[in-house]
Amino acid sequence: MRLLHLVNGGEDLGRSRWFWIGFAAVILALVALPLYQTEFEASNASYYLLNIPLALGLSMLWGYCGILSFGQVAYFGIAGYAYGVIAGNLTETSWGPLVGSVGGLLLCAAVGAIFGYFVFFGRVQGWIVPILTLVFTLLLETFLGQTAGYQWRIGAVQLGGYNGMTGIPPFQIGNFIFQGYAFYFFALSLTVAVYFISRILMNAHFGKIMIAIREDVLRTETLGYDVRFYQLGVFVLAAMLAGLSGLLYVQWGNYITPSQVGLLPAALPVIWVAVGGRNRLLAVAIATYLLNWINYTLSEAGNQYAPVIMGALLLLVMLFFPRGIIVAIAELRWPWRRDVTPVSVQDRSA
Amino acid sequence: MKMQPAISTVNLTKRFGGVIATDGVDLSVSSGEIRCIIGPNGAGKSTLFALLCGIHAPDGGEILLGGRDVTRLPAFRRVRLGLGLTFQTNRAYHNLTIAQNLEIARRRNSARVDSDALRRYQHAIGLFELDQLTDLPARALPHHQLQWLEIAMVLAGGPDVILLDEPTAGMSPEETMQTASVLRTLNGMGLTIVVVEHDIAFVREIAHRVTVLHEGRIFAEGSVAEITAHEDVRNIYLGRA
Amino acid sequence: MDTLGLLASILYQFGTNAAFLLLAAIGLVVILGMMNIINLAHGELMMMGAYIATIVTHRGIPFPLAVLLAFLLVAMFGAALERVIIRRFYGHELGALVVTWGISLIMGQGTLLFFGPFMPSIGIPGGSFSLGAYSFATYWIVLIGVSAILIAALWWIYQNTRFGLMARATMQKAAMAEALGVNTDRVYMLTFALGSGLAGACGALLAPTVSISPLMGQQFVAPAFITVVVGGAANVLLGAIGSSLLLSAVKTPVGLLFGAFIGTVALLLTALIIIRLMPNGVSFYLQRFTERRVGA
Amino acid sequence: MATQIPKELETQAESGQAVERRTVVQGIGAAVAATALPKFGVMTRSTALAAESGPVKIGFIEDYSGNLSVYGLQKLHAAQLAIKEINEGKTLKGGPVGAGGLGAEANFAGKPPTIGIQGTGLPVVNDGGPKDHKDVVFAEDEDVLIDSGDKGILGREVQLIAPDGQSNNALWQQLARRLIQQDKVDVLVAGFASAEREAIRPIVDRAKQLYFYTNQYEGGVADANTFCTGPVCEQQVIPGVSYMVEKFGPRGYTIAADYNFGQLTAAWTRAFAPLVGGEIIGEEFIPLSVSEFSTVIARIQQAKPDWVMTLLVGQNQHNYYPQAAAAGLRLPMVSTVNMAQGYEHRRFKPPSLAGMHNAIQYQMEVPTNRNRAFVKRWMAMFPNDQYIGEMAQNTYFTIHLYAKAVRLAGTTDQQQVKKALESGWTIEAPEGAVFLEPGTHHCAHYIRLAVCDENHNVSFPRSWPMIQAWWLQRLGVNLIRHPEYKQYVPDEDPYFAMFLKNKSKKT
Repeated sequence: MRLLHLVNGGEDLGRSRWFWIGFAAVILALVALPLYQTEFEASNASYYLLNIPLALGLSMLWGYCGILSFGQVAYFGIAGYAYGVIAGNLTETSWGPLVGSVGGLLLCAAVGAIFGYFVFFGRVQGWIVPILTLVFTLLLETFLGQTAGYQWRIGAVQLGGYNGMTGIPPFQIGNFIFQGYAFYFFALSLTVAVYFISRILMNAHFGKIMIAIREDVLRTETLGYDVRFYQLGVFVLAAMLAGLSGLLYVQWGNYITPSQVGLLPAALPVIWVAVGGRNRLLAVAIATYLLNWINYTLSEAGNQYAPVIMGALLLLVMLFFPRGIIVAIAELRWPWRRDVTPVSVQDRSA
Repeated sequence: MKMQPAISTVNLTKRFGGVIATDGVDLSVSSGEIRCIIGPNGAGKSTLFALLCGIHAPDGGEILLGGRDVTRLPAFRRVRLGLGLTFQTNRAYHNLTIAQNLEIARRRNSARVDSDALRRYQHAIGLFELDQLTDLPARALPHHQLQWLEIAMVLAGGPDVILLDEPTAGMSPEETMQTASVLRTLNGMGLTIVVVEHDIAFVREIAHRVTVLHEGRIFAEGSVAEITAHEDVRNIYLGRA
Repeated sequence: MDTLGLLASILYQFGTNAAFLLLAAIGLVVILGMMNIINLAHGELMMMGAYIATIVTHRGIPFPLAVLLAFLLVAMFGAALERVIIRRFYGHELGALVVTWGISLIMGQGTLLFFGPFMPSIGIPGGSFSLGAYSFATYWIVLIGVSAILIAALWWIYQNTRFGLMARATMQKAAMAEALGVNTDRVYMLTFALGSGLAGACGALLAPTVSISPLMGQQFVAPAFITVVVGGAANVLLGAIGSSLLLSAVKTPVGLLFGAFIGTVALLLTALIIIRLMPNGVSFYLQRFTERRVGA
Repeated sequence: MATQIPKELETQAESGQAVERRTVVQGIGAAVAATALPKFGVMTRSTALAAESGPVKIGFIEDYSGNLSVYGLQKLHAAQLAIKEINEGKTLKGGPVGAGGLGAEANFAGKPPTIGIQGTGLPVVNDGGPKDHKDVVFAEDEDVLIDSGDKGILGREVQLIAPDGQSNNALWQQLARRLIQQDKVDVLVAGFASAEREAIRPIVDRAKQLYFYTNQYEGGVADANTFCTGPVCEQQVIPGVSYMVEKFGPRGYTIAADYNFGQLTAAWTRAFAPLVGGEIIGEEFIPLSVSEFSTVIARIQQAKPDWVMTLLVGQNQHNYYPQAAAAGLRLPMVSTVNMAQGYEHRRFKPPSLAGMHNAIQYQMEVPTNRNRAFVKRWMAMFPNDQYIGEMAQNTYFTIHLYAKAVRLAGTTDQQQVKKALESGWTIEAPEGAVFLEPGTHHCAHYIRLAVCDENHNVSFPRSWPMIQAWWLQRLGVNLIRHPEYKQYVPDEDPYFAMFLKNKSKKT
């Protein structure tokens, strides 16, 4: 009961009955996707979905707690590579992928904790954090890029330099291998689960503290909160969610390269989150899915104008909906809507 | 009543570059006292306040809270030891509701709030007329009530000593008097209050004792009457102000 | 003789490394450092300057004039950009970030569509001279000087002109400056135009040394951001000088001894460590140091 | 109507003399052709029954935007040109010369030609040089584009499906899946960077998709579904280095992009320089993000080599050339990528590329009539194009080769086409004759040494009319007998391990 209350809290979009009916309809449509889409389209949909945990983590970190990170893809890469190394070495057993997944997540948590400890317990100023995380990412990319040689072999797995790590095994429990539709359902259920957990967390007291920290670090600290500890906490959480996306990515494509950790992929999650509306989880999730879909659709058409169209889209969205287009749509006064404007937490720190 | 001072400093010193902002300050506030710290602009009030909060670390000297050395402790630890703080500019969470503001303030320290503190808090909520407004976003409050909200938030943590930096800045005379009366009431319920203040009328209204800072040092200390009678204080502070 | 050559070579590399960082960063110093706009289109502004310089030089206009033209045209473009788009995002870094990203996508791919994937570059002006086994490009020595002159000029503008005074007032407290009769709107526009123009001019200056292509700007983005951030916000100009010298002082000997890969890693690591150890940036400490000297 | 053998094949089968029109390398006998052809006659008849209709779909992924678009656009135009010609009923000369070639019928491939010190003096005949029986014979055609007697392929129109990879590996995977699973393309031609190839190869292998990779690359891909039609290290490094040693002296210095291509090609250079009397005295790997080279230049000046091997990739690293030239570093250079791919000699002001040598298989300036005809056809279709690079030409002849193989197989069934391709083809590409070696799925190429002078004019002082991609053969790869799906790296060859050890001792 209390959990239900938290799910329906005010820190995310949608609390009305109609909202939940719509939400259920969308989930149902996603579950029924195999009925009207080919396996290939399902595989594409899995790709759009698997980016969502990363974006949700960034949303919590940035939208709710006010810490912008350009380095989420570093954890994406760390988890992907760790999974590749562990699962690739445990091909004899059927639980290799499971161990690899757990190992990847733990490594993300550990690296995130160490990096976060230095940043937050060193009280690095807020606006420096994005650049610091970006430099960390570039460092990781430079390192991974030169691992082409044979000496960069961990057990049976070659790191592979810029050509990337190939032959990463798909996810597997027992003898069941998650591929095609099965992987789609796996990604879908994980994404939905992550969304609900995030939503509950942000509606719970933890979320309130996140917002308090974003609104005013000093005030929060002088109410007795160890701000550094909470910042570190949400940073590690976001790192693990980015890691989860990384895991799903390598299980989806069986492949990862250092360019996944480069400057361009580093900026993308920030764009998804900003376009959706960074302090609304659902908006972020929807924007992530849609932007990935648009980008794919444009490139599929082989259209050279794709980046121009994408750029113009971002420009217009930001000009007319600076708080995020999904949030703006959600907060429109629909004619049929009873006028209960929920107290929305706006941003002043923007 | 020779008790342990509620909050005190020994030879507290802070430099910024070549400028000495606080120069060997020995301050001692007894339990149950309302102490006002005054001084002209640049006297070192803000620095002293920041040192007491834990925003800045001193270059020398000690800060004692209830007899315990807190000089090197970060702000949140001092708060957990019973210090409450408000700032010159209002720092309530403007975008959260009043209930959420108070909730955030209360949750962290709920374990250490004793019955006295709880009574003070509930009393303050009533006096500040905040009890009816819980679902309103804080930014909708008029200025003086925002200030009050912040004091209430501080009380929610159940402090023994509160440190207020110009709590009545921007209030009308009536609101100032109302604030003074609430603070006196709370003081009557056992709360030690230290106020850094500009407004002499307000100081007259509440202070048991007044400390005058000048050029980073304690220039004079005494009752309101003593201080207002003090010739040099008039010169440096009232005279020039 | 060869020790002399080696010494000169080390000094030369130190200078070119620092000048490269400074030239990459100088436009961003104004836009990020002073206006607090995270300008992801910085590289594309530099690209634009390089294209303008290359095109007009091919038409027979002398190179120094081409650089000036690049400065003016990109500054005008920057002013227009500020009027139409950027001005809506002051105090709203998030929006600025996404919008400038969008602009960079459009400019990059737009250039590709319009000019094709490559443009023949212009030759590096000036020859070379040698000392012992080492030889040096005259042009890079000129660039070292020019970057020093640019930063000095920027310094002079901000310290000694009316615009500089108004700009500093506006950047510190816009409301106050407005109350004092400064047209802050105009100051913002001019500052953004100045930053863009400088980026364009630096792009033009570097144009002979790089390949001219639509995405060429990307190579400058990471060094520029690192230089500005390591420099810190206390005094952006001082910071940019300090950080470019410092980073070059790390990269040059390490790169010379252990090669380019370790050199790059050392540069990134140094940036990471400096930002961590000096969260206020190099300029904060430089400024404190100079103040102390003045105070003493 | 039983079997419709395309006119082109008919004439060749009838005359049996098609061989004469082709470049012939002594040792690869024409006799095998005779044994091979009847086999395919059988295959053709049996499979033509399978009714196939609709257009033949060629899946084609390249980057038309993003970092690598400079190459992707060229390749797209090459594919469009080839498909236009196929649909107009044209084809390149050439045909199957036999599967026997280099031991495709044996359990393992035959040993490669060994190269020793004495091998460096191999006599080679230039275009106009004397021809005698000890030397390699080369004859030049006026043009190699002839009528195929088949509009489209097997009468079906050829369609190009060409999405944009945007230089983004994740997108590449999605697009490869789409082309394979959704569009069910008959053949996939894709990939510039090795990373892109590696990104899609697992998907290709899972679907057993017929796949052509048309780029010059570091070598070693042994994949039963993949055909690599570009040249590899052994075809370029050894001729290039041997020429440098002969002409300028033994001491070489390598600067290479710090990723797979650069590292592996540098390993080849290090390992084979001693065989031709050279020595690599220094080696430096440069991250792709580096764009300012003063330190690298100083290190080269310190080492004082006779020549420099430059394996620089990407627009950042191309900056090395103008910067080195401006700094007065005028050492002769040798490369396997520059000029032929990124046409740096056209983009940079002379003399940035002066003294650049590259043992190329194709670049636009190749001075033969058939190439001039090709360039003319290209420029008629794409008048605004700046250059035709090596990978564009590869894409062009690869698509023609595919069309020929389908005609031979009589079906677009991918397994049959693969078998047809494994019959040992020679195709007359603009570069010269190309032989697709069945066992390794790599091509033997006509290699020319391109040299760039002070004014950025290119000349070709030496040529090697047929160099095999022999390294996979040396490793015993035979994809017909033993399908595998991996990429070998030099470290797996004990010969290279020897040199890698030496390196680790030094540093």
